[in-house]
Amino acid sequence: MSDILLSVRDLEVGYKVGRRIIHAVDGASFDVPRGAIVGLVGESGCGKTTVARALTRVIADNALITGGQMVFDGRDIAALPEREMNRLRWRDIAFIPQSAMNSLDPVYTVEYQLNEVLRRRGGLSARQARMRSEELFEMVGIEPGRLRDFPHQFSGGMRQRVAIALALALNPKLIIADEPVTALDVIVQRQILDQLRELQSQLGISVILVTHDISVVAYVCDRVVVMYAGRVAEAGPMAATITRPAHPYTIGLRNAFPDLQGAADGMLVPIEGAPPSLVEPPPGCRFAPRCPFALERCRLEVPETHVLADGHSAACHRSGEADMLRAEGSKTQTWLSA
Amino acid sequence: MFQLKAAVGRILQLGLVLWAVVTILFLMFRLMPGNPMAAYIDPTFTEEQQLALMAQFGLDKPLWEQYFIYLANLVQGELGQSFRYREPVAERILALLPNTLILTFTSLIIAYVFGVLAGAYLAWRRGSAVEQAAIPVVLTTRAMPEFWLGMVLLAIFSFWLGWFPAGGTRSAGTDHGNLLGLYTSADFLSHLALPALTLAIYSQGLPLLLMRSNMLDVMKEDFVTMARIKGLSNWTVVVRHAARNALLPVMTSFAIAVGYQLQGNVVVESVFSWPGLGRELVNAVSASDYPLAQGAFLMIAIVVILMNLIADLLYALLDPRVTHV
Amino acid sequence: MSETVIARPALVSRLFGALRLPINDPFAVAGLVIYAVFVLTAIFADQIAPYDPTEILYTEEFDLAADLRPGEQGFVLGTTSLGRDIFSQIVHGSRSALLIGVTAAFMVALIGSIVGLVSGYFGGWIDALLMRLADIAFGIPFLPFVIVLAAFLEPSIWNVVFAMALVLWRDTGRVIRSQVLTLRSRGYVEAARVAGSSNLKIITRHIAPNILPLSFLYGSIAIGWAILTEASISFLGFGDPSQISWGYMLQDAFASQALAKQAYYWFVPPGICIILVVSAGFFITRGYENILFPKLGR
Amino acid sequence: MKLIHKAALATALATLFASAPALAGDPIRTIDLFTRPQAAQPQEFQSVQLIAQEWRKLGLDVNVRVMPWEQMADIVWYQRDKWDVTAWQMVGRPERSDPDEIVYNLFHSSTAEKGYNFIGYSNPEFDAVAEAQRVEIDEAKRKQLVYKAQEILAADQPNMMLVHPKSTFAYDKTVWKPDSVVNQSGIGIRNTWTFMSLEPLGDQRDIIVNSGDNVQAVNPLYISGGVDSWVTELLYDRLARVGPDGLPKPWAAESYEWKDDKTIEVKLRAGMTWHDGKPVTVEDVKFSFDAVVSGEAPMYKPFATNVAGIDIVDDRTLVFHLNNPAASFVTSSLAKINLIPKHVWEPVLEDLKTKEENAESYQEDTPIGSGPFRFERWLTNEEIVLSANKDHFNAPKADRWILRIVPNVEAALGMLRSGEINFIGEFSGDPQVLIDAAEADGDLNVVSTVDIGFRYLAFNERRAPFNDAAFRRALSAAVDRRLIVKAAFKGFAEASNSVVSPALEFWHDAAVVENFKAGQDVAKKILEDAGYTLEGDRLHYPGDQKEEYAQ
Repeated sequence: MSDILLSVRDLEVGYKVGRRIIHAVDGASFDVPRGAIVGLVGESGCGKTTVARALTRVIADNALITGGQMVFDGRDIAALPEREMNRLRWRDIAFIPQSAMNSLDPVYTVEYQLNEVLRRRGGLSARQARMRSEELFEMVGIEPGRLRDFPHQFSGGMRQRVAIALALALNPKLIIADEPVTALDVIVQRQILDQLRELQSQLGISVILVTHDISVVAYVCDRVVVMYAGRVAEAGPMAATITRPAHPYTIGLRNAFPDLQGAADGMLVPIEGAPPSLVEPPPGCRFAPRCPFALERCRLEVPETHVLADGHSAACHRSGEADMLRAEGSKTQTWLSA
Repeated sequence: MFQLKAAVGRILQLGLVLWAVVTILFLMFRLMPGNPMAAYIDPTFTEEQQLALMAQFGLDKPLWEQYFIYLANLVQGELGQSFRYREPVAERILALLPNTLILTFTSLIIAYVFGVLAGAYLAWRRGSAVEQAAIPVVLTTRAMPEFWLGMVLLAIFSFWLGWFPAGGTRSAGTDHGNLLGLYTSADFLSHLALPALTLAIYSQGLPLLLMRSNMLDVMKEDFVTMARIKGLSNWTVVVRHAARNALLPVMTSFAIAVGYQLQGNVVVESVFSWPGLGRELVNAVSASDYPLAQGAFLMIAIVVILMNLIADLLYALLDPRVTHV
Repeated sequence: MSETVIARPALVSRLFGALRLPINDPFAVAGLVIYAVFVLTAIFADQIAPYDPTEILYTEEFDLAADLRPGEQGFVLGTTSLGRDIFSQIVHGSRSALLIGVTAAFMVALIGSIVGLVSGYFGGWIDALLMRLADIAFGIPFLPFVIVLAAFLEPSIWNVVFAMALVLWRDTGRVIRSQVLTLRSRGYVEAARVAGSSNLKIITRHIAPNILPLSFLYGSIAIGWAILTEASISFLGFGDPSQISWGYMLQDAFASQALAKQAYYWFVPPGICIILVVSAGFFITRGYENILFPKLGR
Repeated sequence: MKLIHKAALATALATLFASAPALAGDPIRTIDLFTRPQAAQPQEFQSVQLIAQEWRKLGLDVNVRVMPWEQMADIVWYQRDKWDVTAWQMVGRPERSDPDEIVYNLFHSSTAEKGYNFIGYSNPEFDAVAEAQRVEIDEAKRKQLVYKAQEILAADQPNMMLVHPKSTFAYDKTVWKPDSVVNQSGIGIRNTWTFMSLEPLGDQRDIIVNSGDNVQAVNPLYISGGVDSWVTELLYDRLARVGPDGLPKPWAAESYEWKDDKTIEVKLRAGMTWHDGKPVTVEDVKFSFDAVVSGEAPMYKPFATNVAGIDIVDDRTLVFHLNNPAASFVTSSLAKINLIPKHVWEPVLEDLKTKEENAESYQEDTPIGSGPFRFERWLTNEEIVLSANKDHFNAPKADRWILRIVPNVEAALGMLRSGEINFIGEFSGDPQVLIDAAEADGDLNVVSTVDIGFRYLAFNERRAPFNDAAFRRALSAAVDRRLIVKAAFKGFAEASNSVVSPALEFWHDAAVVENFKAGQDVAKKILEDAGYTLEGDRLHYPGDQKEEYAQ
């Protein structure tokens, strides 16, 4: 049994717009080790949610996976027939949505929705399902008596716990959490993240945490994958990547967020400009138009992925000069003059 | 506390509407030019006979007094006496109401079952050729005059094919015991078929279009996507989640449709010789039988008002977001 | 493509723009074409129809020209049992349909819009009063109401219009009111008010243009309603026999036993005309489906 | 519009030439002509359209006003000086088999103020004749008087008689033996005689009849709708019945005999029983007549007011004493008053005396009569079921008589063809359709019969120019009745010029019809002779007569 639960290689996901296909994910590759929390981070529109949804193979009507592999537990789920893929769903790959309010069916009780998964997908009997539901509620810290309540009767944080309970229901190998705490206030965010972390390590589940908030990644993840304009900019162990980022984008991103741990060592500096249009992406490095360190080469050639250390890689022509980039990149005026 | 206040408000409002409708009715029938009983006073009557007749129906008193007597009688469920049939209006109306209700409900249930299923199907097959072709057809069924449709169906299925009888609720001279025996008999059902079908064809458009557009909205909701991610079967996703949610407003529209249908019955009952309230209203109006027309009108209005109320309640009942606060 | 857009007269495009007509929808276009054909027929009815629709006609042998089949004696769609030309009746029927439809639509849209505007904009007791009136109007069964009116007043197609004006403003009124409530809370209306614009000015400048498409939508639904209602009233025998309408034709046909006579040429064409005109309205409004079938329990 | 222009032009011309010594009077105002809606009365409506078209050719401006019956009745009856011309009809009822009701009530000047002479016709000569025929018991002499009355009316044309319509009925000849159908003169085959004698050919032994109208009441003391009388005539016996030939014959009475012109002796048939098994007695008969005049049955009352007293002679014999001699007594009273059981009605009438309502509002749950059919059940607006009274002295051959309410004419015909009904009791549609259907079907027999009733236009004699008999004659003559018969009635009517129907062969004066000449030229000639002038297109009064009723 390999250490790697999921290995995504050269994934391409496109949206049909008119007669054209616009690639929201254009050759993304990363690994998810077993029992790890992997943060998938980037600005909105970078393709992280598309990746997350591609992993479930439930994508928008006009979206399609045009290339690459997603090897999950030895099988390429990109190539799996729909029937077999459906067997994997929720049993092996579960999902925590951004807004539990909208993703819970308002007309059924929470118990019904748990039951639906446990019985239809997990094959449990009614009695087993009830016991499991109570167990799950206890696991996420909700009083089991509230099983009979409807979604709208829960607070935002509670609903997110319900969503976690739902995701855990069938003991999946992988949970994809798409911005699970974004809609919540900071204190609740922490509680939820703590809980997620605790349950994950307890149960040895792998988690892909999709977020735009690098501080969330820093707070909870083992590894991080930074995406930019449909490609992976940098990937690596959390500590190494956050403390020693090698891609100018990661550096910029780090500057743009307060540290969750409360140890902000400088001003918050936003990255000027906006991500490029995916209709006509820049020919070279996609970050080049906003990058303070961009060279002529960066604008023309697509950068290779350079392995910096064990499991740490970055797609930057200047990754060899990472120390310099970090030093310059931590100065505020570097980003203002760009 | 808030709910109680809302409920009291709703009931007060209902009372106000009822009172207003009753008053409008009274004035409408009483302020008509000419003697209200003109059609029933035989010219050979002497003056005393005419006055006696007027007195019998309380028409000799001043208008305001008639109004209060009318209100007082209504409160006691007394609808007056029919000029034409010389019998209590309430009795006639109660005799005819079941026929009208069963026709209304049968046709609406057919219409709603079909409309909901077809609407869900069309939403599911959005953009397909079937959908493209079906929508204008559905719109066209709403554009047909009901009596025209009824006459055409009558010509085809009764006169031409001879599959169904041409009118009434039962074969001549058959006795099915009580109403339940009648309504469950094959004889009755074959008589019910054509009028119910006519009304159903006319009514299915509303639930169908409503269901379809709701489904399209609901299908975009996150919880439907989630249901797919959960690996639930297509059927479960479409039926248990999308359709169930889309059904909510459709169900409330059912109550409102009952009210509307009751009005539409007026025409279809005449086509199919159906002994119902609508036909009675038309007869009473043509025969200037004001108490009866007034009673039939009031009965229809009460059902309409009640159904509007039920629609509100039903919405609350079916949507847990309203019930479980 | 862009040239044609530019070439379109500014007024027309502005009108279409204001009404937000779904002119990209093929059905809506079909509906507009049907409307256009019927409007033209109505306007030129005297020129198109070979006979006066109520004139009793005779054959060349001085027999009554009754119950002639299509083509016989040169009558395109044949004649009625009373010896009247069916084709001329169809043509003139468009005039009644137009008259009833448009006036009813106008009344329903106008009254409903005014009620909605006043109610939504001024709020307070005026709103409370008008909305209670709307509740009452909702409690009145429409068709029975028209029947009673038609029976009491002299038979006339205006009864239908009158009754619709009295009752059917309620739907338009309620929807427009809630629209006005939304609009009123918008920034620019608030700004205009702070800037000291008069109520009249705010209503006419800022609010009325935004509810115009809704009024138009309810108006076009009312066209269909009016035509169907008139047909029902005629069928029940409360119609106006001196004014030839399609509903009257159907009543005449059924009363004269066109079914038993298998005179399809008599009762099918008016039915088709009604269906065409009414569904044309639906096709046009189809673009507004969401407004057409608002979520209940607002 | 065009007409208004013409009128304006004519007025202008008249003013222009006013100084000239013209003899013309005012132009005649626009004449209002009332008719009921086409939906309710297609033939009437059509006739009026045709007539208006013809009258316009005379230079009259005619405005056809369509109004529902109630409104029309309200004006014509209660505002007797407020109208010009109206379409009207008299329906044929068995008791109208005696000409008295029509001849006297419609035209005698005493009924002009409030009664049936709503046209305000007043002719002393006619009054004398009408009064004389009432009391003349000698049939031959009475016939001469009735002829005389018809001649006076033909000369005066108080009404423009149009037609006696034909009643058309049909039945399934595979169900009922054609020989067993009785065609009652002036009424048609839908009559009590037919229902009693219809003989089934096969398994279907129920007479299933349709009616377009609802049954209002089944009440022997209330004259309600026409359909109701079909039922009451089957449930209740009367002392006499109007026979198939239109003349009264003994029925529950074994015989009756005039003792003098104010006394008639009646012998009751032996062995009759009520539907509840109790015997029919002379007390019941006397009670039936007393009940009618008790004040609880206002509509029947006029038919018995002439009875001064009834003596019971023995248990089968009664003697009726009349206030005045009445030639029509047997038809209009003995054949009209329903026999009702005293044991059922006495307590009811006692109770009603204390109440505001009268017996007309009283509906028995199960009406009890002694007639050829018994009451079984009544479903509101749907059907009435009667079963044959096998104990009756003239027991029906069918098992049941079922009345189905079918408001839709098309459906009625469809039902006849499918067997849902087997006897058309009412057909408001085009009779030709019925005949065509019968031809296509092969199982149906259609029978048309000239009616006692008639259709006419009533002129308001209170208002000029209708007070002028010449003007009325001209208007009447302007329209060839054959046009009405053909165009409005599709041939199912007989042209008329007499209020006494040719169906009443004995009383009908055929000469007044034959001598009637019609045509535009005839009408114009009459007008010219009477001094009416045409100025431009517009007809003017003769002499210097002014228009008194200008709008």
